[in-house]
Amino acid sequence: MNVLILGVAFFLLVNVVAGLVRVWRGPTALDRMLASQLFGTTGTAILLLLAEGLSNPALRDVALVFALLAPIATVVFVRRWPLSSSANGGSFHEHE
Amino acid sequence: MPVTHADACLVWPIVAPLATALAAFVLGGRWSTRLGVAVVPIVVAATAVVTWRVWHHGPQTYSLGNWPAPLGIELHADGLSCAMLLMSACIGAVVSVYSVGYFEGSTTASRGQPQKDTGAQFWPLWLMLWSALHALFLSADIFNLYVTLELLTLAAIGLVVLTGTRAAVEAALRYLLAALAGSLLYLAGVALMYGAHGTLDIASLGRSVTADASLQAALLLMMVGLMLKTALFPLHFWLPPAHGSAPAPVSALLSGLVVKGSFYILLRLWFDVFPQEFTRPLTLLPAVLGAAAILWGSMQALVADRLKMLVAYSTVAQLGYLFLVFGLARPGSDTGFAAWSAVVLFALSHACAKGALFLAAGTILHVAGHDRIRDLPAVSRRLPTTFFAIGVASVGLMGLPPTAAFVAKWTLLRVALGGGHIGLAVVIVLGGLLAAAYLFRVLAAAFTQPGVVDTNVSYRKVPRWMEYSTLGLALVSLLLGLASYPVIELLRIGSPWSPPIVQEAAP
Amino acid sequence: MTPTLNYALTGVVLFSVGLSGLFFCAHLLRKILSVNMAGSGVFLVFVALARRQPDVPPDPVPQALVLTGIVVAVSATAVALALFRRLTHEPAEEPHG
Amino acid sequence: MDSSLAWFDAILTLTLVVVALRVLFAQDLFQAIVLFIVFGLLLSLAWCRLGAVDVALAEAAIGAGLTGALFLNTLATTRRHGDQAPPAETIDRKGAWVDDKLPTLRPRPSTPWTGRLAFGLVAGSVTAWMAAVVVPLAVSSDAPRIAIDEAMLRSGVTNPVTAVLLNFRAYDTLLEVAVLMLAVLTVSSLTAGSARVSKALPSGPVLTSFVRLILPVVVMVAVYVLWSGTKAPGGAFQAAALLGAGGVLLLVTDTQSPSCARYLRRVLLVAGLAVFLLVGLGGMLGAGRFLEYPPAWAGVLITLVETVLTVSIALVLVMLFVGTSPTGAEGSARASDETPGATPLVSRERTS
Repeated sequence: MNVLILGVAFFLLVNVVAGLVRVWRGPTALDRMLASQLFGTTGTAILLLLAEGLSNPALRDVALVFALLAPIATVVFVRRWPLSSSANGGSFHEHE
Repeated sequence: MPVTHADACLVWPIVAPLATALAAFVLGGRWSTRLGVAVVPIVVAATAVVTWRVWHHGPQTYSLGNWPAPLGIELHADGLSCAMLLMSACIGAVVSVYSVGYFEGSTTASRGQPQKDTGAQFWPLWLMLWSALHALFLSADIFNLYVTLELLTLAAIGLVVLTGTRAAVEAALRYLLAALAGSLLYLAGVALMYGAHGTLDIASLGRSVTADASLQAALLLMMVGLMLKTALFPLHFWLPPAHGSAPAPVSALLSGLVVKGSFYILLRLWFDVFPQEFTRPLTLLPAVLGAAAILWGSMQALVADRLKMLVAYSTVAQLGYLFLVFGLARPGSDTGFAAWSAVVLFALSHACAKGALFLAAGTILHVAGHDRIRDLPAVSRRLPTTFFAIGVASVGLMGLPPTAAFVAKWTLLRVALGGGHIGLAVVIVLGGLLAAAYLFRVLAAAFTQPGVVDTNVSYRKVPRWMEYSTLGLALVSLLLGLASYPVIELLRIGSPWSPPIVQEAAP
Repeated sequence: MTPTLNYALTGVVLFSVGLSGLFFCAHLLRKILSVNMAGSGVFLVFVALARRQPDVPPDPVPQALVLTGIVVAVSATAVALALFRRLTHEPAEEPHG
Repeated sequence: MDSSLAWFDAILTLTLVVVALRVLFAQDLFQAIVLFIVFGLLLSLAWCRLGAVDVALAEAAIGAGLTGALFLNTLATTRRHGDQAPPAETIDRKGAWVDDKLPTLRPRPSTPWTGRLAFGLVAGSVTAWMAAVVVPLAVSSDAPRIAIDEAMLRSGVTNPVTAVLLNFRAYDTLLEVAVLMLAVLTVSSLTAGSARVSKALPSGPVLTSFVRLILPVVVMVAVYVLWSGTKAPGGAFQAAALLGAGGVLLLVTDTQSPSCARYLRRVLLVAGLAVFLLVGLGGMLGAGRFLEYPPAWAGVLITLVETVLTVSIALVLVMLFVGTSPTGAEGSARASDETPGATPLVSRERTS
């Protein structure tokens, strides 16, 4: 059972790595921000799996905090960058 | 029946200014000045009590929370801590008195600054800085020292930006980044030492450390970090702008006290924790850099065109002397103690003289609106007391005979010659001559007839206390020379050289 | 490779990368980011070394020290960012809104 | 099981390093900051793997949540109003630390290859040198540590990390709260002179109702984290970071800026440190020592200190966020409050 749980956790981590590509390539700020949102969700899931797999229930609290705080950066983002400019390549001096 | 432990006196130099800082912040306005002045006698008395106890009863240790050392944090006071505390109390008291006048005059939006009550912001920051210094000088725990270092840095940053000028903000950011790099290097050393030895207490580390690779790495990391924080050449780049653009009382505090904090930690670790076989191969590095600092800083001071920058570069030079201790003081030898105590004495003397010089420069800036050295003659007529103070402080900085700096340099010279360090001896002498050269640039102003008195320049009135407190501090630097014998005796208490001497005295 | 070794080595790399970034990166924001990463590296070394014996619970002291360190780091970061903000907004703007 | 965990660790640490490098070298600053937030999340996973759940909580709340928000906020300030030109990397050719030019418009490579080479050499050699020291430490079976088991019985709490933080090494924590205070003093003195008002972005109904929905949950979880801190991972800092993050949410959505009198705000700011100091001094009564708690009272006193600290630190964190905000008062044309120590964002009072 544990092997399965930890295997799934590992798989989710690989997902995070795949999501990093979107942060890396962009091209717009919105893409990057949304991709980082994915990590909040996936991180929560990883933590819940780890809590089971390592039988450390305290990790669930961390998952809770993850889930609650992941939106903070996004909310700050949407409040600070008007959507119009972030959607049309409002990234910071890309070369392309 | 005492209500508390007698060694509880160690707590008060830390807690009194901290608690007052909180009250000053909450009440604000005029109250912050009143509280700031009111706490001065309390802090001075507290440090005096600590010194008195150490003098009569030997080194004092106080377990905070009643948890003894490896588990809890201990405060520890020996002769070195007491000397540093006295220095901090003395300069802090003078700067507090000076600041009352200084910030009263500068609350208005006079020089294009946004109007804000700088005084009300100054006091909480300064009191916290004072508390942080005392916490640092009394701490016996390497992680706690890290926290006090950060406290000290952030308080210093807050004080530097009080003027709000662009130059100050830029200098503060540079200072902050350098300081953060320094404390991270130090913290990395702490991590290695805890990982290897499982304790953070200086005394237990001193007993348990063995010469191994991790300790050597820790020593190097901590050394580089603390040298960066003490602005040892060539890591001094952040100091002149920060010290030159801060308000005058703040510059006095930074040059006189704050840089001594990180130097103190290095001094303590070097002689109390690290075994000799590690420090010996490294002795030349800080000493050579110190010598380079003396020459480079003096050269820069010679060509500076503003008085405050001259004084700031002079600090870079004088800090070089402090680092000679690592080359000259050998643990276990009698000349070792002589060199070690001479350097500490030099630090005390430098703190007073340099503090006085910065305060004087601040008065000139306050009165004339500028501190250009070539225009000083026009100002000197208006501020005879201040220029007299500059003269006295200069004597202290150059190290002319009655001063403590003279005693210190003389001892260092003797040890250097005795140990065959001819190069260092030459630099010690040369540094004194260079100091005389750049300080005479300023002193000449006092004796030069002002060419054309510019009637367009409006001079501001200066509160008397600013001038008198500056002169007082300058005189302390002069009189310290007469008191150098008791200071050296105080330093002997609990120093790395004291145990054999105590054993000799016992039978 | 034990987890301790793995994470301690990562801490070392992060510390070196952050420290080098502090000196080599030109932009101030990146310097501030670098300091934060170097700090995380040190913390990682601290906590990884606290977990060397797998059969006993990890040493709580370094964890407490790291918690203190994180709070100190966020304070210093906030001050650095406020200074940076002041630099980018200075001085043309009128001081009063 | 061990093998999948080993893979997990390997991928996690490798990603950490790659992300760290990319934070330094991504040409786009926004990307660097987003990656920094991701770095915080990954680091939080690493703390969990190392069994440092208290640290993981703090990292998730402070490291990834608040610090990321601080950076994003600051980056937003480098864009001026109506100025769509993004801030470019400013290069200093003379090796100066501070480039005082405003960001240039012309995109240019962030680091020339010589710079990268020097970077690589320095980072590589420091890594090699330190690794040579850390590896023997990490593999040694002899792991000296401070013995706390016996003292735990008298500490008043059962979570060892809380015991170290608020009892055995409470003095560190006291000074650390002072560090936070100093940060607020400095940041608010920087804000005081230059705060400006910008046009606010309209807040849509989705955001508003999201914040209304999530805020009570944040407060509840903060109380839970604080309350459980004495016996399980959690405590004042983690709870305060949560509350502070909630405050930041409230601020940036401008629904209702919490307001309180300047005087009350100051009292709340120092309350944590003041109560801590008073409890510490109280320990000196009756032949005790500074910061000594009578064993019977230790649990109560620690809870008291932690509760007040939570409120103060949360306020501190919100005010630090305010200090990096692009404008004085967010979300309304409110005149900025120029008095020192007052932060326009949290205050309703008008001075002009």
